[in-house]
Amino acid sequence: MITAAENTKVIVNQDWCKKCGICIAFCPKKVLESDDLGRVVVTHPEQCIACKICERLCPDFAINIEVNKDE
Amino acid sequence: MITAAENTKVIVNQDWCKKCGICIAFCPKKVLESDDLGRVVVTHPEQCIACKICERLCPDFAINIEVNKDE
Amino acid sequence: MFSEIAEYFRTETLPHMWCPGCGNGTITAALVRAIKTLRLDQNKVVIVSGIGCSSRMPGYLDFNTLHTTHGRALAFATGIKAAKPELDVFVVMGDGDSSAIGGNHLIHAARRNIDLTAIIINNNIYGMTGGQSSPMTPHDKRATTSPYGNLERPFQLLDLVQAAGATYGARATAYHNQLLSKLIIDAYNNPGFSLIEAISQCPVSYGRRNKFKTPADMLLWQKEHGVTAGRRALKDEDFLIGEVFNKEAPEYTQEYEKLRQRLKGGER
Amino acid sequence: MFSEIAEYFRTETLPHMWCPGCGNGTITAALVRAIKTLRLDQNKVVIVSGIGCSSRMPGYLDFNTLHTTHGRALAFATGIKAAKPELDVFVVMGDGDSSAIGGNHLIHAARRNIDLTAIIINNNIYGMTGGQSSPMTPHDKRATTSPYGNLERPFQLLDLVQAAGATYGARATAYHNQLLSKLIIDAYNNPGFSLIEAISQCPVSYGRRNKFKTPADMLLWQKEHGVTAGRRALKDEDFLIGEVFNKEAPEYTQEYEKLRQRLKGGER
Amino acid sequence: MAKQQVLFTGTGGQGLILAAIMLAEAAVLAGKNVVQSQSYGPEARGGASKAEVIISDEVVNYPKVQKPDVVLAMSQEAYRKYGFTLDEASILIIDNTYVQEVKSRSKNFYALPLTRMTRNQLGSEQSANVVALGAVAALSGLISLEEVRQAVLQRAPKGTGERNLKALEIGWQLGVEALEPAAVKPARVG
Amino acid sequence: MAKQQVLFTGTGGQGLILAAIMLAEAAVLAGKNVVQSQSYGPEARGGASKAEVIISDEVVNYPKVQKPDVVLAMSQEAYRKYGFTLDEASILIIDNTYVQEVKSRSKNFYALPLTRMTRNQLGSEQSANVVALGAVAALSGLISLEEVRQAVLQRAPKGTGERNLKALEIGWQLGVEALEPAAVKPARVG
Amino acid sequence: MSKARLMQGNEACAEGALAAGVRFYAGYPITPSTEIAEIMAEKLPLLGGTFIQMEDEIGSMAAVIGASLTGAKSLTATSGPGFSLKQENLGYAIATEVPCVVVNVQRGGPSTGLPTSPAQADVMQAKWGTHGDHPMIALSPSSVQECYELTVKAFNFAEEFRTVVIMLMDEVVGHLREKVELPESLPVENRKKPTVSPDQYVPFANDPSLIPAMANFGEGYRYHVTGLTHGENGLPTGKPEVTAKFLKRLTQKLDPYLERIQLWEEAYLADAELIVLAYGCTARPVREAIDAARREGLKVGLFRPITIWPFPSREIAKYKGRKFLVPEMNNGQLVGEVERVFGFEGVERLNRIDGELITVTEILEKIREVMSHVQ
Amino acid sequence: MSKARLMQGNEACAEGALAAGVRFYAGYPITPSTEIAEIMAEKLPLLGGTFIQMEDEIGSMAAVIGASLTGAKSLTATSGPGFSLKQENLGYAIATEVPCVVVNVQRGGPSTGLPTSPAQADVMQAKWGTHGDHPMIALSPSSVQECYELTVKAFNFAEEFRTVVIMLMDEVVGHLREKVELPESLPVENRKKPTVSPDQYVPFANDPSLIPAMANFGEGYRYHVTGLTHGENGLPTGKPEVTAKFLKRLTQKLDPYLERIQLWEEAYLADAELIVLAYGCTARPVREAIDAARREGLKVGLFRPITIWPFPSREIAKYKGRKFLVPEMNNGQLVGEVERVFGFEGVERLNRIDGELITVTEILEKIREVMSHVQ
Ligand SMILES: Cc1ncc(C[n+]2csc(CCOP(=O)(O)OP(=O)(O)O)c2C)c(N)n1
Ligand SMILES: Cc1ncc(C[n+]2csc(CCOP(=O)(O)OP(=O)(O)O)c2C)c(N)n1
Ligand code: SF4
Ligand code: SF4
Ligand code: SF4
Ligand code: SF4
Ligand code: SF4
Ligand code: SF4
Ligand SMILES: [Mg+2]
Ligand SMILES: [Mg+2]
Repeated sequence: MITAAENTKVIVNQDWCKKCGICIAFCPKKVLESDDLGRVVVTHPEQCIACKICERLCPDFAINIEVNKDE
Repeated sequence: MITAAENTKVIVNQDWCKKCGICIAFCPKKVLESDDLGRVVVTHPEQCIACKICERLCPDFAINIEVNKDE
Repeated sequence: MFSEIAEYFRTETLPHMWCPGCGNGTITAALVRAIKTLRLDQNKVVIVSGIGCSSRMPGYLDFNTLHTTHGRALAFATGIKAAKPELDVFVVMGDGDSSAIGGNHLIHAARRNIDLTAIIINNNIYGMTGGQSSPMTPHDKRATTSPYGNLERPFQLLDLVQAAGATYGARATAYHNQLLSKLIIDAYNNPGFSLIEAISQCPVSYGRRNKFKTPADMLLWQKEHGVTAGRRALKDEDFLIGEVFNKEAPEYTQEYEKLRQRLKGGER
Repeated sequence: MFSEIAEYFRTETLPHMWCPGCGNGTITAALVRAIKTLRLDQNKVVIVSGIGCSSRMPGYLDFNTLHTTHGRALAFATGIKAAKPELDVFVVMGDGDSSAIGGNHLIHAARRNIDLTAIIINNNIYGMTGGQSSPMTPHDKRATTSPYGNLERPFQLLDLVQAAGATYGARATAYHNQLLSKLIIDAYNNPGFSLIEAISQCPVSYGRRNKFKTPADMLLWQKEHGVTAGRRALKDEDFLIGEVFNKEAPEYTQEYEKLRQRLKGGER
Repeated sequence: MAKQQVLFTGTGGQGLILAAIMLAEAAVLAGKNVVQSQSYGPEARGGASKAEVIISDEVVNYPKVQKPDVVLAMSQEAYRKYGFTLDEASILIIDNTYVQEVKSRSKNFYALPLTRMTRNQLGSEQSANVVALGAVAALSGLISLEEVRQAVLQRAPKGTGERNLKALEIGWQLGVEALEPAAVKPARVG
Repeated sequence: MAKQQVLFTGTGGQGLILAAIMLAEAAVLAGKNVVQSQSYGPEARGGASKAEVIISDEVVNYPKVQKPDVVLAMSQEAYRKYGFTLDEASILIIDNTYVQEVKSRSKNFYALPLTRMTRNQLGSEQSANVVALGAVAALSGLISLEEVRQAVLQRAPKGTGERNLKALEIGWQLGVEALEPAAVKPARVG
Repeated sequence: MSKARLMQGNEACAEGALAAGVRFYAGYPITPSTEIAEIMAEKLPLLGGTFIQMEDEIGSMAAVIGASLTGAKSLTATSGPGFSLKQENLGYAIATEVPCVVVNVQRGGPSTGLPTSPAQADVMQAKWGTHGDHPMIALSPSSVQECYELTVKAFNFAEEFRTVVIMLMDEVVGHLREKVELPESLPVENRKKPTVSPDQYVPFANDPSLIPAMANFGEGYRYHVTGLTHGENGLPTGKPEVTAKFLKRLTQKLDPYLERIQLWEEAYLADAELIVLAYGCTARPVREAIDAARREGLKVGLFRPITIWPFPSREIAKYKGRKFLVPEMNNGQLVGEVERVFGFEGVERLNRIDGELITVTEILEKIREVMSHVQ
Repeated sequence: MSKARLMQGNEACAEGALAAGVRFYAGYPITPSTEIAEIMAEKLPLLGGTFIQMEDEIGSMAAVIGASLTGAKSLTATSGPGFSLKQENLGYAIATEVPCVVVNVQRGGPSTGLPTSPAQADVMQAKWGTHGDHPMIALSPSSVQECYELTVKAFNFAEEFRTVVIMLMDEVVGHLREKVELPESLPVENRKKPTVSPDQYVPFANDPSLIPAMANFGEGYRYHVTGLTHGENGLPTGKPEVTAKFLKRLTQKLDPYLERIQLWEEAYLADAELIVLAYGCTARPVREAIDAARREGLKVGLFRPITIWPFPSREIAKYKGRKFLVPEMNNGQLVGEVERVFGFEGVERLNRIDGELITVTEILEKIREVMSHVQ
């Protein structure tokens, strides 16, 4: 199981994100939160387990989980 | 079982009959035959058992079996 | 038959236009006998059809009759029944009419389970236009548009409407015409969408091309291959006759009437 | 996802037109991942759709793409596949598109068992036109044309196409999107007509009217009610996910090719 | 050759259209201009049937028979419609198997047992159309027997060539006999 | 009253069409002639959204806004399209929750925290449209508060009347405050 | 007059239908007509009527005809693509003389085109969309108030003349909200019912009125209805004499009533050197442009056909010698009917097909240009 | 010239399609067009092509478009009711510029009408049957020979101009058997393929020819096809500027080619005081009537449009001042196009709608009547 936060980068494309809240609701590790305008903010990147639930569920292709495998 | 030929009348409406031959083929008692122009002729009325197979199968409503019940 | 004719036919239209030996007449007679047995009020009976040889039937019958466009009979009938549910609506269609161009209306009438009694006269061919293959033409059989034998598989019509939501389905043939009358009566009594597949013979556009020498040969085929459920195992060309399914489900016009009543009661 | 986007999307078209939280995007991604796994030649892939929100999908994707008329996608696709069987044809339709106006093409594509991979994005509503009931709207649910709750019953789509002759049927959801990708792969590999019902959420035209507060609530509903066969008994709103049927039957374009070969051999 | 207009009339199922096509084909083989047409009942169904052939050395524009030169009537109804009022200058050929009531006529009238003859000689009514064609060809003198033979062979359904050639001979023979002065049919039928 | 042309602009889902309808309804209550229209994206879907209201004592023929007297912009994109080039004689109201880059303007400019205020005071963004309506009504001086109140009540979805009235007050208040000389907003935003 | 309300064009159309006594609606959603269906879905069951959403537009048209045969006044509404699909059954309704009203809220075409933008591009289709010769009535409202009033008229015409009446709206009037003042009541016509006994009833009689009485299904008059050419008794026939009589009556049945059917509005025609002929949404900017032109001293008038079909050619013919300008949100359609009266010369066009309403300025400029050529 | 054969009009149409290189047929049977399908069912698989009988006419039209997109020359044939059903997808083919040929063998209408009788009643429908503005080519043969030759032309036009071409036949020419002499070969056109690389390809380019090159699906040029208004890249747009450009090119794309597209036959026009304009089956008796009239010394000429749409108005306009007579097997359809050129006056009609061909005598009498009024 991947847990190392250093290996993982959570990228949110704000231009495409429509603030639907799905990624926030389904992230099992509460990595993501909403700011006061509803925008997705990666508040706890270190908790990300790279499960990619957010990426796969995002209807707007606005999240990318980058896992650096070499590290 | 009705067998009495006197009680039964086989009527063919030649105006409607299209000479398809169905009645002749299915009459169990060979009551009907075809003349040399293909017309249906009631050749053996006395053998009719009033089963009405001919009447029900005739696509042209051209046969009527009349059974005189009082007799 | 002469008395039924006087009572239920527009006699001035006879003899009818169907070819010698065509099953349409036999099936018409079976329907009329069923209506007679049911003692329906002629003024309340509506007979709707599409376009095809078989769909010429309503023109000969003395009811409220409607000969519509190709494939659309059930949609017209839906309008009739939904607007005036007290009418007894029978819908007569050809196999092409109902399952090719009209396939969508068929599955939707079934889904709504609207109280129509539908009879599909299945002669396995487009009769009226001279013998093109229909979605009911058996695999490998010849038609003018299947000159090398039909590559496609036919629908299992009763399975299809059952899957779509119909509540009554049955099958008979021109040969088994007394059974047909009985099934029409049962179908009428089912409060929902009922379909009867009436297997028929088209000697001119189908028989000739498929090695049936006479109309009687085609009726014989029906006699031999139509099997009552449980009587014996089905093989090659055999098919079931009799009731095939009979279920319960809410009927469309009744549900709509309940809604009207509900709204009258002030509910929303 | 960013790499799939660069490879398989027309990036200039993004962001897409779908509403916040709409399942269409998620399902698009699942399809693209399946195609990627299959390593299909992009130049040989055709994606055909009808009209509806979901049917906008092909416009975003970098294949041969065809956005047709409402309900007719399968008929266009049939022409494509019949004329050039070496193409890999995927057909994306909405529930209204495929089962209301397009119902006839659906059952006929199934009957012919033509090798198309069809995906119906079922959001239980007409999304594009603002929330009218579709033949897949559950009984009693609200839509703008069912203001008092839907009186009709929905189709069981997979049962319907199976009865019509399809050889592969499966169901997944936007939530179960990895399963969805897997099923699309299996469907593609079935040499015949394959249908996948992809349950989706339309928060704007369906959710709002039916007590779903957020898009996430709708995904949660999918998660809770989508049941793998044998996992547990189905109750009220539950539905099966995974492969539902998988059969064998002659495929249309192969049969046609056999005919061509037969004729070449001089046979008739 | 002046324009020759031929009508084949009877009921659906008698194969009159095919006979007309064969005649037209023969005319093409003879190097003529020709048009052939027909009237149908509802969509493709039977009832009354009429097929027309116009043969000419000139271009034929109007495709329908305006004034027939030859009429074949193979049913009572067809006779009533097309034969009854026919000008005596035109040739009228009836199949007296079916047409049994006729008005008397002083010339150009031939009552032949076309269907009966077919049934007797060929075992069934099939090919009565070609028997009729033979008679029409012989009586009208439009086309040579050889060309009609070739046309029949070209247009006969697969496997029926032989039978139809035989039928053609029978009809031609009937026609030729009818033409012989000894057998001035009109008088006999009157 | 001369013809008054009002534009509500923003993105789909913000409820601007409803706000425009409410304004139009209020105008009817005030005895005016009014037309209200809108532009849509594909079929019924979102993206940019524009609703128009024209209020007049005369008959209104041309139904589209030709030269707006009042523009509300609730998104950056909408501002770019309709606010950026707006004549300074016309009133421009922006929701500075979303419109964050603006060109300086010397008059008739009001940058108000419409959505932010809605969220703060009503708990969610819902009803930001009615807050905006309140501000537009107050700033444009087209219709009295009472008529707008009544219109909001008539057009608010079932069960949302109270909330929307509250929203209206908030917006109206924002507008009135913005009008007060002490708060010459344009200068502040520049 | 009842009190003023704000109403949308589609809503006004629906309310007009209800005022006319509609009791059946079958439809299939399509932008920009859907609101009509939605209102019907809500209101019809409250009034004892029936709303049904059919599987497609073909089925909708069929159901409407079926319902009308039972006596229910029946409505369907659609837009371009759906209107194309309805054509076969629309022709059936005309051929079988079953009254019904079909609304087409026009949007940008061809094909799926611009679903949410206005157009007037189905004008010729409304007349010629179905195969075969047939009569046709089509009405074109240019305000919300008129959507209401013309829908009542549409039902009246449909019932009185036993035919299909098309309400040819456009996205502008359909989606516009406007102040309306609905009349307390408008005259409502119902189909002429047979006065004879069932055995005397001739359902498609060559009545001198050209409009035979119509019995409803289920009321004791049993007759046959078919889309095949038929005799007076309704039974199919291929006989040329009977066919000719039937088709003559059918295609000419509106002729005696043209004066009542052909509606139009006119303004400033007496001295107009240029007549602007405009209808539907386009008439709105035209009115403003004409006022402006008049202020400039240009002698311009307005002819607004409200009845688009049958086109009021005879009325137009009176203005021989005047110039005509026909602005349309299409590539030039109804302009052809003006040309048919006078020929190409002297008939000008102004067309816009990008989904945007023609502006007052565009029309005014065109007026100035045309007038500058008038000696 | 190959040797003479007896051939039916429908057969000649099918053979013409084969000569043009047709490789795909999708259809649904309907009298009087069915023979075309039947011949295709027999011959296409022999040639490596595909025949498919679809579930209805809508699906047939769709399949034809799909097949054409893969590069196969594609045909469908139908008659009135089916033609009505095809209208929506026919508009789609035009809007997406996918070449195909649609045959309509006209029969008596409206509705089911007279299925086995001829008519010319879908002439206006051929132009206006689908919603929205669109270009249209329709050809009308009046002999069996022409059925063959025009079908080849129809495919050439369809391919060259990327559009739908309608073969507007009628039951008379469709079912007529006639002596024909088929040419050994006729020129055959194929669609213009892109010459640039896929990444340079602009599928709906505003090419100066107005006809963009067309790539086939599966050949490496991946692009998007939609019935929504679209930009040069094929992607949907609602932008008025882009829409306007697209619709302008689409609706005007035939204009530069009118001289080649508009075909007609003329006879005795030089001194004709009366010009009889006739097409399709009606031109046949007209030719005989004109010959007879000339023999009577009447100065009558023939103008037979072979291309019905776009109607050759400019050619007609040359005959200003002459009288026109337009006999049609309908209630007056194409006559409207002559009227559009000159106005009502001086344009006479002769109509028959009972399913029977107009006779030579009827036409001759009408000619005499009209000529008696010519001073
Ligand atoms: C829209 C339309 N398409 C096609 C036709 C032509 N057509 C008439 S009947 C028919 C099929 C008849 O077959 P079926 O429904 O099986 O009836 P049958 O004649 O065999 O009784 C067809 C294709 C038509 N009339 N209308
Ligand atoms: C012939 C036709 N009828 C109706 C429409 C209007 N229309 C567009 S999309 C749609 C339904 C969309 O519902 P669905 O297929 O479920 O797709 P969704 O938008 O939900 O993805 C309708 C009715 C149309 N474009 N064409
Ligand atoms: S799921 Fe995607 S669109 Fe939705 S909030 Fe998260 S990043 Fe944004
Ligand atoms: S990958 Fe998983 S853990 Fe990481 S942010 Fe996404 S949902 Fe949360
Ligand atoms: S079954 Fe009827 S139609 Fe056939 S031969 Fe017998 S009587 Fe005549
Ligand atoms: S009733 Fe029976 S026995 Fe008598 S003639 Fe008919 S079939 Fe024969
Ligand atoms: S063609 Fe076939 S179905 Fe039609 S009437 Fe003749 S036998 Fe019956
Ligand atoms: S309306 Fe529904 S289906 Fe359409 S884009 Fe919006 S959420 Fe998705
Ligand atoms: Mg059949
Ligand atoms: Mg949907």
